[in-house]
Amino acid sequence: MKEEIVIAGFGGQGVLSMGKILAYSGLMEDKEVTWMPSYGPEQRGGTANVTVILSDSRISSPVLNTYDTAVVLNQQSLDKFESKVKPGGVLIYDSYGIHTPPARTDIRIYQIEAMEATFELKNAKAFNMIVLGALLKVKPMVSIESVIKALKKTLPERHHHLIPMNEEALKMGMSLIKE
Amino acid sequence: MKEEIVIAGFGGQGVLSMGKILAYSGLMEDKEVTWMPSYGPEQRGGTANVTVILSDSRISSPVLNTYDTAVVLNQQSLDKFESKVKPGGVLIYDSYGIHTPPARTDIRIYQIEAMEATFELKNAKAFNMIVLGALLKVKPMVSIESVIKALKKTLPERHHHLIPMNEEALKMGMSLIKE
Amino acid sequence: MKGNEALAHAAIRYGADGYFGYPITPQSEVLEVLEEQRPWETTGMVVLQAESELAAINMVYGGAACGKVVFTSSSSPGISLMQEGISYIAASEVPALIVNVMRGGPGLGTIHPSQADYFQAVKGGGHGDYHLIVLAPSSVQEMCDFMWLGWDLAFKYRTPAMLLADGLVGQMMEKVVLPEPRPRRTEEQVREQCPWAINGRKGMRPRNVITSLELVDEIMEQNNLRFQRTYREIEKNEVRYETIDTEDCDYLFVAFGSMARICQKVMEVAREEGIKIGLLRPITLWPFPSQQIKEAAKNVKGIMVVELSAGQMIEDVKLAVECNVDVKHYGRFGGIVPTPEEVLDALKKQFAINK
Amino acid sequence: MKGNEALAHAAIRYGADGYFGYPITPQSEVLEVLEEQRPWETTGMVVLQAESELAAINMVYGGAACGKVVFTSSSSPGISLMQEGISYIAASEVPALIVNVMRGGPGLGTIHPSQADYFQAVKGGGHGDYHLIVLAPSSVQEMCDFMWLGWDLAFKYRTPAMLLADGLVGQMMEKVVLPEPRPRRTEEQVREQCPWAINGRKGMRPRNVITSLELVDEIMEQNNLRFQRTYREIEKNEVRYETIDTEDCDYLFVAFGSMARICQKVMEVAREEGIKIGLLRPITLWPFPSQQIKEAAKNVKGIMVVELSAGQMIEDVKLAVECNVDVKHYGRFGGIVPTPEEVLDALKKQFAINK
Amino acid sequence: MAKIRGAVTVNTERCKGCNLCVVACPAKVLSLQPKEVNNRGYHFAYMSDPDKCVGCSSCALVCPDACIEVYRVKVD
Amino acid sequence: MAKIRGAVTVNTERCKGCNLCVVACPAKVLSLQPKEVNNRGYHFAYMSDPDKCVGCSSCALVCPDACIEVYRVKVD
Amino acid sequence: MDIQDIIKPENRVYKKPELLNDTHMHYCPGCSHGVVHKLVAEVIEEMGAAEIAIGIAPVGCAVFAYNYIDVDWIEAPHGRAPALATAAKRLQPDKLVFTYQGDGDMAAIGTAESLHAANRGENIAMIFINNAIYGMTGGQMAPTTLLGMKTSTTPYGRRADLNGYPLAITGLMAQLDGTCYVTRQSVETPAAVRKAKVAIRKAFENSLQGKGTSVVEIVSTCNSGWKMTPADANKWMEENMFKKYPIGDLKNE
Amino acid sequence: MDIQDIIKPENRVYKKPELLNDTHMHYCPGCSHGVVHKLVAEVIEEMGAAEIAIGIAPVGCAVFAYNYIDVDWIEAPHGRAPALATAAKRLQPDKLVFTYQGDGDMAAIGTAESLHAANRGENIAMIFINNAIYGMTGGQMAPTTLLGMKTSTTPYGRRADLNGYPLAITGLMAQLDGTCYVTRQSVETPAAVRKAKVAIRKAFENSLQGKGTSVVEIVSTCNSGWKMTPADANKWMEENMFKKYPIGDLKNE
Ligand SMILES: Cc1ncc(C[n+]2csc(CCOP(=O)(O)OP(=O)(O)O)c2C)c(N)n1
Ligand SMILES: Cc1ncc(C[n+]2csc(CCOP(=O)(O)OP(=O)(O)O)c2C)c(N)n1
Ligand code: SF4
Ligand code: SF4
Ligand code: SF4
Ligand code: SF4
Ligand code: SF4
Ligand code: SF4
Ligand SMILES: [Mg+2]
Ligand SMILES: [Mg+2]
Repeated sequence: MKEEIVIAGFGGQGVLSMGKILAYSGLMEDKEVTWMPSYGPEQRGGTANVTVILSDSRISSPVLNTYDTAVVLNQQSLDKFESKVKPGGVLIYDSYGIHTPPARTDIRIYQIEAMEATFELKNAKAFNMIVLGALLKVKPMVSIESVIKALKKTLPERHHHLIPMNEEALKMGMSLIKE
Repeated sequence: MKEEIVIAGFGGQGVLSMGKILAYSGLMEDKEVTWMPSYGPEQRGGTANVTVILSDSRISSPVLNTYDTAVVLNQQSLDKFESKVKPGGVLIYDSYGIHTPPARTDIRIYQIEAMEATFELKNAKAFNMIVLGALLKVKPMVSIESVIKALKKTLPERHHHLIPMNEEALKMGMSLIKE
Repeated sequence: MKGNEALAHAAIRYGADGYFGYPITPQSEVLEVLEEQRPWETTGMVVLQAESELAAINMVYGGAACGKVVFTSSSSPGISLMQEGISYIAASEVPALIVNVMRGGPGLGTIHPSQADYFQAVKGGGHGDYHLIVLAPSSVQEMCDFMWLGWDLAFKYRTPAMLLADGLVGQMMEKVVLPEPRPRRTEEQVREQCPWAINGRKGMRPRNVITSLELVDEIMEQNNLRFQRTYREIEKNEVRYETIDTEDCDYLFVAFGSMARICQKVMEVAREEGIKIGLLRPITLWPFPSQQIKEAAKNVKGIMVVELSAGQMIEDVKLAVECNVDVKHYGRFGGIVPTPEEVLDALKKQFAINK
Repeated sequence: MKGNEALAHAAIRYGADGYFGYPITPQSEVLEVLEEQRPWETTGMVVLQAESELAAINMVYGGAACGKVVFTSSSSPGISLMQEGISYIAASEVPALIVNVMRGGPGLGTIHPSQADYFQAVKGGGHGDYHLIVLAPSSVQEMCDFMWLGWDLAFKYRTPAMLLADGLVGQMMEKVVLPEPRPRRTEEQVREQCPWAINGRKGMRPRNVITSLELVDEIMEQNNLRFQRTYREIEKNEVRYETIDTEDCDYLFVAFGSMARICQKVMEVAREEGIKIGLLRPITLWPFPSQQIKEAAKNVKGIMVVELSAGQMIEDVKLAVECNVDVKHYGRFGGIVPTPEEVLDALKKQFAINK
Repeated sequence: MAKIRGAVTVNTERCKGCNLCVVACPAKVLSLQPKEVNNRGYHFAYMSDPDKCVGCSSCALVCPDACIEVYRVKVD
Repeated sequence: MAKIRGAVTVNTERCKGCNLCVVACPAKVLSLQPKEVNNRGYHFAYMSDPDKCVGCSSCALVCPDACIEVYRVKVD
Repeated sequence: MDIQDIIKPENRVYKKPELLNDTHMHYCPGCSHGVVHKLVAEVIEEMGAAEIAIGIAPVGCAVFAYNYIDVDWIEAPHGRAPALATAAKRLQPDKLVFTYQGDGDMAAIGTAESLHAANRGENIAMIFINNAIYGMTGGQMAPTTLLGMKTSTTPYGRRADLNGYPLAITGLMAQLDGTCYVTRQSVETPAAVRKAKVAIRKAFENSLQGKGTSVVEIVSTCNSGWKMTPADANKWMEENMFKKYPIGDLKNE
Repeated sequence: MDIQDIIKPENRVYKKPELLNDTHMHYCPGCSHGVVHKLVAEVIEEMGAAEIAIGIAPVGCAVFAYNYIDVDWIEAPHGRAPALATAAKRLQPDKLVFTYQGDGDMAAIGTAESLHAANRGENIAMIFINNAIYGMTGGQMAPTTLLGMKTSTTPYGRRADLNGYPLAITGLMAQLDGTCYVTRQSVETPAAVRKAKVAIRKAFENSLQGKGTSVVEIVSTCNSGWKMTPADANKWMEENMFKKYPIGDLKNE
């Protein structure tokens, strides 16, 4: 098993930490993982993306130019990564602020209204967990349990009370996703 | 014509400027010249030496390890350079403070009591001109006129009144030198 | 764990005595993680944010002269500022570790990955005849392991070593097994293992002096000859490299650090297309695995050196193979990391492979 | 006139706009002579003793960005401190001249002559892929002439150039013919010849910016590609070298700067003994006269590279001759300059010449 | 009695929704858009209570992005 | 009345003839050798008027090369 | 009266200076850098000095100043802006030369260059943004970081024994013979903004008049680095920063 | 009473400290460096601190200090002694760590390192030889060179407009929170030598007691660079240097 994923969006959307939790979840299942962010000051305000690879065997390159799955959270990212999904691969996008939806026909395209959901929840922090839930629904590359374990490992003790909220958000994402 | 000379002594003895005047004198006669000092903080208090080459044709290396003529003004310099005079070459030394005089028999050795002379003149500054005079007596590689011309060129205007004194010293050196 | 983080943890566990550094992207996490970990409360390790890279490298010099296990980390422009200090450390024969998480240059450039400081690291960016032992990690695990190796070698030969990483390995996260922590050396142990160290004339032993100055040219030359003997010794003993699929390959990649990772991906793809490529990854960039490359190159049709630079290591590869093989270069630079596909295309084009 | 003096006078006569430097042996005379000459009262040239080499190179950077004819001079450790600045100057594509009167290293070393900063100068002591045009004078006359040439080239290609001299050429005195003085360029001329220069938006022209930063990797790569194109151009047009007695020689010396002078003496002696040695003296160390060396090496039995270092230029010579000739090295270091006899002995030994 | 009336325009694409103008306005004229965002995703400022504006320029002075133009008229 | 008598020794090889001790001595005890020099060529200091020395150490304190040892006795 | 009747060119009393161009500034929302950029642009515009102005940009968040203010710029290596400015001004004495530097740039790596340019009395103006943190690199401690203040390299608060003391570098510069004007200002209120502008104008005029070095410190916020909203950051600054860095002239000759 | 009766071990009241070894010092005749070396050796000897003393030598005429004073030494790159000292002391808090630096080393190239070490309050002592010139390299202008003073790089006298102003760096250091003791002394008279020694002792004790940074400036002569006899140089110093660099404590906490 090997999954090559890119997650991309605005700097403030929690793109990198979503990738991090996904990678840690892989670790919990004893997979080989790499997590490679785009980094630098452009993150502030600008766009950010992260490549996560989960695999059963040693991973060679942590950077790629085609992906099994792309999760894109704004128009710029959609424009940039739509073409880089491997034929037969998956593209998940948040529809908020998207004016030109994806058009490829050789890949599976899913839409999620995670941003809208956070407005309703009045909880901007839940956003990336909703998206992650959606991703795992489409591609169950790791189990929800592993994600919870990963959260426990990465969140500082004092934030552990937030875990149930995160679990909620994951589930919400799973239910919101649509093709 | 080519003359390869080394002049060596204590830092304060005017070794470098003596070499400089010799080199300039060569220039006055349209010769090719190089002047290469040992340099650095060791000059203060320590010993200094300078290699001067006068030639009718292009000069290759400005550093040498054997010389046509060596002018040595203290014991250390004598110890260092005696062996580096080419067979048949010339060694001139000031006897002040010399406890082991030169012993080679395959070179021409001259002695000058320039230091003593400066004590009498009560003019320490004349020292190097006396020595230069001695050198030119033994090896008239440049004319006295050229030396005077060189002095005029190198001394700042305000010191030009010292030139006659220097001329005196040169002549004194020519008369003091002995084999 | 990120590469930069792994490095910080590896240092604490090695029993490092001190870190001195100045923030610069993409390696500020090293200092940040150390400050966050507060090793001064556990192992007693000193962590200090210096006022500049110049100060940092000279703190490292001071600490190294005291026989302490010290290091600094920076990225390209900051490393350039350290060149005088590095030359002094080499000339003083004290062990120290310098980490360069390279970014794209020249100048302020970009903060993205690069390998264009290869020359600076292996030929000597500072003045004079000296060498650094240069280790090039290509995974987060190696970011950790080579800290230990770097110090071991630095102390063994009393010479500075450099970890030459890049933004990619520094920022990337992957699995890493951290070594068991070791205690810091006591003053007694330092006195025993580093009798040259500056730690006071305890028992009125003769004074120790660490200096790089020698105005007597004859002695200075002797010093230099001693450095050169050490370098020959290191060349003999410490060459490290990794080979993958070199036994039956038609083409050979020579690549280090993160580029070697990307080359591996290329090789996977290429084998599927029936092109057999091997990889020789120099781990020590100095001493360079010249002999090993010459060996590996024996039966190949061509070598492609892949670097995140305009072509630097290629010179050493050419010198290594002594003109017996055709050596080509592929590089991207300015912070751009080539994709595997791109590298494969370049190989096909350069060696006119039609598959 | 001393080499260092000649250099100062050459600068004034070129119409230089500014000198910025910090004292260090063996080149402090450059600043001293300039201060003594007071060009600010005649040509208007600015002469400033900076607080450090770091400040000096950055003043040069500032002045160069203004399209001015500026330079600095220093010696090995001071040049190491300038590496970040030099990389910035190269990356910003501004013309500037840097003089390194080398002394023996590494570290504080000695103040006596050395050529061990060859790698630093030609491979890039700073970070990133850049090159300096490196000129190696071997006489006082060339100390003077190459100042002019250096600036001419620097302005032609908008790139920094370096005069790589050593303590010997710097301290030596010999005859020199100074060029006729030229006036400094007026602001009008600067605006015309250097439209990129930072001198205010006169007539509200679009703003000029001199920067080495580019966070968009694609553009940064384009910048780097442009640098590389310039470098290829320079390699094509600006290789300079001198050959002596290469037509009929059995052995070839490759040596630069003051070592080339000493080799000439060796050749004189050797011819007397019936050993025919030729000399190829690279004048531009970068671009390196590889083609010319390959050519000159065609009929020789061996090449000896003679350097005041442990062996640096020899790598470029080996790359140049592509393994067609046996290339040996002879070097002294730490401030020691070999005597002609010694070099000849080394040649005889290395190539088993029995005469 | 002469009364001062003011108004401001906000360059909504330049605005980063930092809220400093909102805080600085002595007349509480300004607010950030609660939901609407500009192309960069920012909730930009607008005159939520335009009639109160006296054209004092406080908002404009503190705006880090120079998004605000201020207009002022004397109304008799 | 108890009188203080002093004396100094000069390490003549270490001495550089800087004259500072000569100037510093309140009793004008010291001078530089007018003609004799040490192995480094320096006219070293010596007690030219030894009887006047009161052992005050002034000379020794200012000597940059620590050449001077000072001795002092009370004489009844 | 309708809003649209007010918004007419003839009624305009405040607008973006022309010299601050339309490029989107990369600064975080609410960052003090933006305000100071605006003031610099306004002053140059009002002085009619765009044709002779030369800015030296730092390495720090203001590294891209050259993209926003439409005058000639050189982007200096980290800390070395005063050295570049020295040369630019000495070689072109009729120009208005100013540096724009952060506290890391000015008071850490650039300490020597800042103090020596000021001590030589270079006829330049230095705009010094003291936000007590390294904004650009992600919020590390600066020399000016207050004791107790949390940054990414003092995650438990700055401690004098471990990290040294906050450095009021303008206090030192005011004592140098080469400076003619050293002042500390801020830009968190409309009144403060007005005063800061006057100070910048004075500094720029000094440069042209050859009076010596002028330093305008702007005590600033970095809300990102401080992890506060912009408004909270302003308040925190007034309550905490002003104690160590009191507003006002330190030297005015 | 005969001289030989006086010169007996039991009558000896002054001798070269043991820690100042027998190596011939390379300093010019009459150089202040020698006197200060002697004092440093005496103080360490009297404190019984030879087993814990670590000196950091500069680049400057005192570069060879390590050959003369018999304690452990590191020879720092030009200007960087305070950085080395910082590490040496932090890594070995029980040691007596001091730097010995000239004015070029301390106040020109090393400005940043000196000020920042002092500002951090490193528990080190800095001995600062201010002879207003670069002795080692042949008499160039130093930051501390007086206006009007001739050096090889100000052959017509230092001018403020061309060369900047003399920099009293200890004045700045006294204002930093990290320094506990900053004093200016000299060694041209027996009385001055005695006071300088007391100051050095205090600085060294501060280092051991962890009180912060101590700076002992010794206003000195460089008769070679000044082109005067040693005695004339002392007089010139008193008449000219003391005006700009008045003797006394600048800070004593
Ligand atoms: C030589 C060098 N060292 C370090 C850096 C990394 N760096 C970039 S900006 C910066 C500090 C920025 O802080 P400051 O000067 O306070 O400016 P701010 O961003 O806060 O406005 C640092 C350390 C660099 N680019 N170059
Ligand atoms: C990086 C570097 N720059 C310059 C020098 C040359 N240099 C050696 S000592 C010195 C200055 C010495 O002056 P100072 O510090 O005042 O000490 P002094 O000799 O007067 O005691 C200089 C510039 C050097 N060795 N290294
Ligand atoms: S101050 Fe400016 S940027 Fe901030 S919210 Fe108001 S208009 Fe927008
Ligand atoms: S001009 Fe004054 S009243 Fe009007 S919105 Fe701005 S701050 Fe408020
Ligand atoms: S001890 Fe006093 S009296 Fe005696 S020689 Fe020395 S200074 Fe003169
Ligand atoms: S002070 Fe010392 S060195 Fe100078 S003359 Fe007197 S004894 Fe000799
Ligand atoms: S990081 Fe701080 S200084 Fe930089 S732009 Fe953001 S708020 Fe401003
Ligand atoms: S040059 Fe000056 S400082 Fe150096 S030893 Fe001589 S007198 Fe002393
Ligand atoms: Mg800041
Ligand atoms: Mg000095």
